[in-house]
Amino acid sequence: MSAEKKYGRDVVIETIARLMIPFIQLYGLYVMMGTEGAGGGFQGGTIIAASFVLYVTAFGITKGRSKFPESWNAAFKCLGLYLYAGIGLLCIIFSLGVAEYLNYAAVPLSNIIGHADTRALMIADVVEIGIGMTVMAAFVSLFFDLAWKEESVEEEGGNAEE
Amino acid sequence: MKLLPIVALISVILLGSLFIYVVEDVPAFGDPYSPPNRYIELFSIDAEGLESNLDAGVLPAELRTKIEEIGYTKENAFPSLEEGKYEIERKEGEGEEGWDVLILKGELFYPGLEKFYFIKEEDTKLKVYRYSIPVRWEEKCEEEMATPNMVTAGLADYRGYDTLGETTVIYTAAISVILLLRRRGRL
Amino acid sequence: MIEWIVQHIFEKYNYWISIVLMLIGFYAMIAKENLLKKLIGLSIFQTAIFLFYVSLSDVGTGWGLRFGTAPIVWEHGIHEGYMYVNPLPHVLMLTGIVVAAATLAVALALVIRLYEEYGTIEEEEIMEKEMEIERGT
Amino acid sequence: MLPIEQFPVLVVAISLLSALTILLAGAINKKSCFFISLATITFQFILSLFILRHVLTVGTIHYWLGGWRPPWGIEYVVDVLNAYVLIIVLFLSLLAAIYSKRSVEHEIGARKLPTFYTLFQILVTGIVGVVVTGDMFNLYVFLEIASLAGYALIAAAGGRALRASYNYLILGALGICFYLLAIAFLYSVTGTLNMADLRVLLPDLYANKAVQTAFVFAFIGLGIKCAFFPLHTWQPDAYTYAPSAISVIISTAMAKASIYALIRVIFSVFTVDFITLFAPIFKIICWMAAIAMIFGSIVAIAQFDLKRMLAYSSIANIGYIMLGVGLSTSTTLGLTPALMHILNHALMKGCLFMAACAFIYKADLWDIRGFVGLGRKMPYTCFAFLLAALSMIGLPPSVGFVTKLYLILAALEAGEYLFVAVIFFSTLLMIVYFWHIVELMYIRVEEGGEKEIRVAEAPMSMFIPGLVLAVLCFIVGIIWLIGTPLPLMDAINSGFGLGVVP
Repeated sequence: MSAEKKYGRDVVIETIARLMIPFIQLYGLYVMMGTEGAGGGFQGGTIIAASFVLYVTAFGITKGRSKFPESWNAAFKCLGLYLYAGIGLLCIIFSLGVAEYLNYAAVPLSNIIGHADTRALMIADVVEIGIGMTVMAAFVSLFFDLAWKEESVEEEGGNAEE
Repeated sequence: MKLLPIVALISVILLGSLFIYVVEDVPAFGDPYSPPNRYIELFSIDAEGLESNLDAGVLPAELRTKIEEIGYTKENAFPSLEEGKYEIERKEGEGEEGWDVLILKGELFYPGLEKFYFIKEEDTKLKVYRYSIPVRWEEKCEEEMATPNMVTAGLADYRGYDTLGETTVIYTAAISVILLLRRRGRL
Repeated sequence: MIEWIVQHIFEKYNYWISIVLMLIGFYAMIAKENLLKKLIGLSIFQTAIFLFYVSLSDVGTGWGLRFGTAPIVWEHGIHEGYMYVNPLPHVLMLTGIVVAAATLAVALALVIRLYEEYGTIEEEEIMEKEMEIERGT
Repeated sequence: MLPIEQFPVLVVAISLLSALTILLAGAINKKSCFFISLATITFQFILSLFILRHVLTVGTIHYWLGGWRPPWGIEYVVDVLNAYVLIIVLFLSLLAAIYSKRSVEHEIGARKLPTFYTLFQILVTGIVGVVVTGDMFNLYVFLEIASLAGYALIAAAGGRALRASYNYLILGALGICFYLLAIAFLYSVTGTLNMADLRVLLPDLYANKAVQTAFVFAFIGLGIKCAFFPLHTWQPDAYTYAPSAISVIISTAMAKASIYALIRVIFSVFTVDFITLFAPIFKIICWMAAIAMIFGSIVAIAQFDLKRMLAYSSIANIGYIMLGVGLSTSTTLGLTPALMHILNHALMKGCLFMAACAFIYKADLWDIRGFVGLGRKMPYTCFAFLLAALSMIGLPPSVGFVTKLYLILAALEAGEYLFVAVIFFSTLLMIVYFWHIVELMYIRVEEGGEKEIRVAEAPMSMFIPGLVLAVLCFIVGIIWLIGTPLPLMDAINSGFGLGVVP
């Protein structure tokens, strides 16, 4: 914990970050899933990733790493794309090879709620979330990898510019 | 004297002159009827009483053969203009008087008609246009995917495959950076 | 002449702005020796292309006669004098922006590795050090 | 049962899903990565064979992704050219994957295996995506996927590969930006992104300056990606310092996919009519190709590093392909020599790179001068190298001979006797540099005991793919000479409006 002593901990910054991070993440989720307004998976995922960046700047990178460990990160990255590409493949499988890849209307749900609503549901709740998950995990992992050198733990705080 | 700045300057001048050369044919800023935004002209043909045909809802044979001649055939996966697969609708509007040719959609889950060609009368000529992508998106987006946001609809559905590629790109970047920089952990 | 200028410069100022940015970026990419400056040039170049794409989608005149608005279908209909802008370039450029960001991330990782390896990010110095290593072995 | 129309998209989608699986499986067991990748590429290769059969018997596949009709959505079009390039690309990827098993652990370290194979699979995904698509922007996206994976994989070797990869990244990104700009100009005057649609719409707009500029940008951009002569500066370093398996796949599959994209954009989007009328570029292509052939060969002679020599030889061979492209309008052979050399060069260069990397793997031998007596130490690898080198020189009935024969026929028919001389001259130069190596390997007697190199044969997984390619060099050459696939080439030519002398 020598690093934390060296850089010190600022109560104001930590409190503000603690207050802001939930709201940023909530806003990110809203942007990610709200197809009514502007937004989408990329924007939402990036906003959520930004909340992690804020966390790291406030609490230091060691703590940030423990909040979002690598194994989770890799799983998130893959899961998002699995959702997206898998839905495409499921469309072919469910329609027994009649419908095209990514033709969301072929999902069996469309027998119940209609093709258009199925598409809306798939876009808003599956595809966008898949994109959001991948983008969020990818940006967080990019930030951690670019900002942190393993050899010298002292260089905390996100010095990416060397 | 360094070589690179000179090379760069020469290429900048070359590129700049190329850009100046092309400026005359770039569509004007904010033109709502430009090819990307509205429609593109395919050809024009002498009217010769074809209007009455169009008003009656029949596509004249001249127009059909001409359209097929330039390449919009079934072999190229474009809709065919056989009898019964299209409808013609008179359109009145500001600056846009003409006929919409509505064509039966080839899509699996949404049989129905969509705007494809637009025929406009000018002097004694009939001009045939092909609608551009946003027209279809604006018109059908609500009906086909119950999503008011056209950008989201286009991103996730009409051109959803590009978006899959784009997500793969960001995934690739993350994995690349892990490969290049990470020296710990399981990966 | 004046007509040409009005027609092709004032009415297409979007094109000129993106071109000037593009050429600045292009020059930086080719001429600069510093690896990071090259990347900055690349970013400017890409962003200029995105600007050009997005400006293609506009439908407003800019003189207040007609306005473009976000392509979101509103239940009350669209306002008088407004038109939806073209959503397609926006879709394409969302892809393009992500691609640009990904390229930049990989490039930055490469620069970090190069810095670790050679202790500098000036291209000439890196080449000198490479020569030294080659002569040494 | 799945209709075969679904296969083009499955080739891409399964590859992508498998890339994700490799990462997750690799976190648990690092050995599994290779096998998943190998199984996927084998499966893709089998699918591509089905696609070729379907295209030949039934006709072009039009596939609407997401179910949206072409101008509104994205379309996959697979005709004979696509299917042909798809098989080449996947076959070479398959061999490169087999080849990678031993070399990757040696060069990159066992710890990096999962990320390496994930990126390898994504590289294959991108290349395949480029080959099957029928949409300009989709081609951009997949080209970028393949390139990004390529940059990282080249840099994975560390050391000098980093700067090579950085240069490749800057030039590659510039090329892709130019291509994007070309799409912007095309889109601004036609309002569509679909290749078939553009082909229909463009004839009225050939005089349009935006279309002409778009052609220039697309040509330069894709020319950078496939290392055509004045734009090749990234290529030698990248090929030389990349890890072995990546040298193989980038110099064969990736380069061929880029050339495919270039041919597709030149002949399918901007047709031959446009180029002959408004952009008389074929003459320039011929000259540049001729310069590339001589320049590449001469610089290759001066190299001591075998991989670098092969990289320069690649530039010369891209020159052969582009000479075929340049002569295509003035002969009845059309694109046939160029398309032939796409396959032929992939076979020969794949085999040569595999052999060169096997020498490095086994004995750290990258310098040609150290090859004395290698022919007895590593008999199989050296034999594969010998066969491919003979094929490169043009020994009948090898593939190299077939290419040269057809190019000479094309040049004679076009009345360009100078290019015949250029082909002969570059063949002479090739003999010089390949004979030098073969002489060192087999004929030169070892002098002195301490200089003797103690090496054993490379592992099975490294020399078998090379031998397969070397034998294929001759088998495919005989098949070309018999003329079985020539109707296929004629179908492609007639699709592009080539093969008829005006």
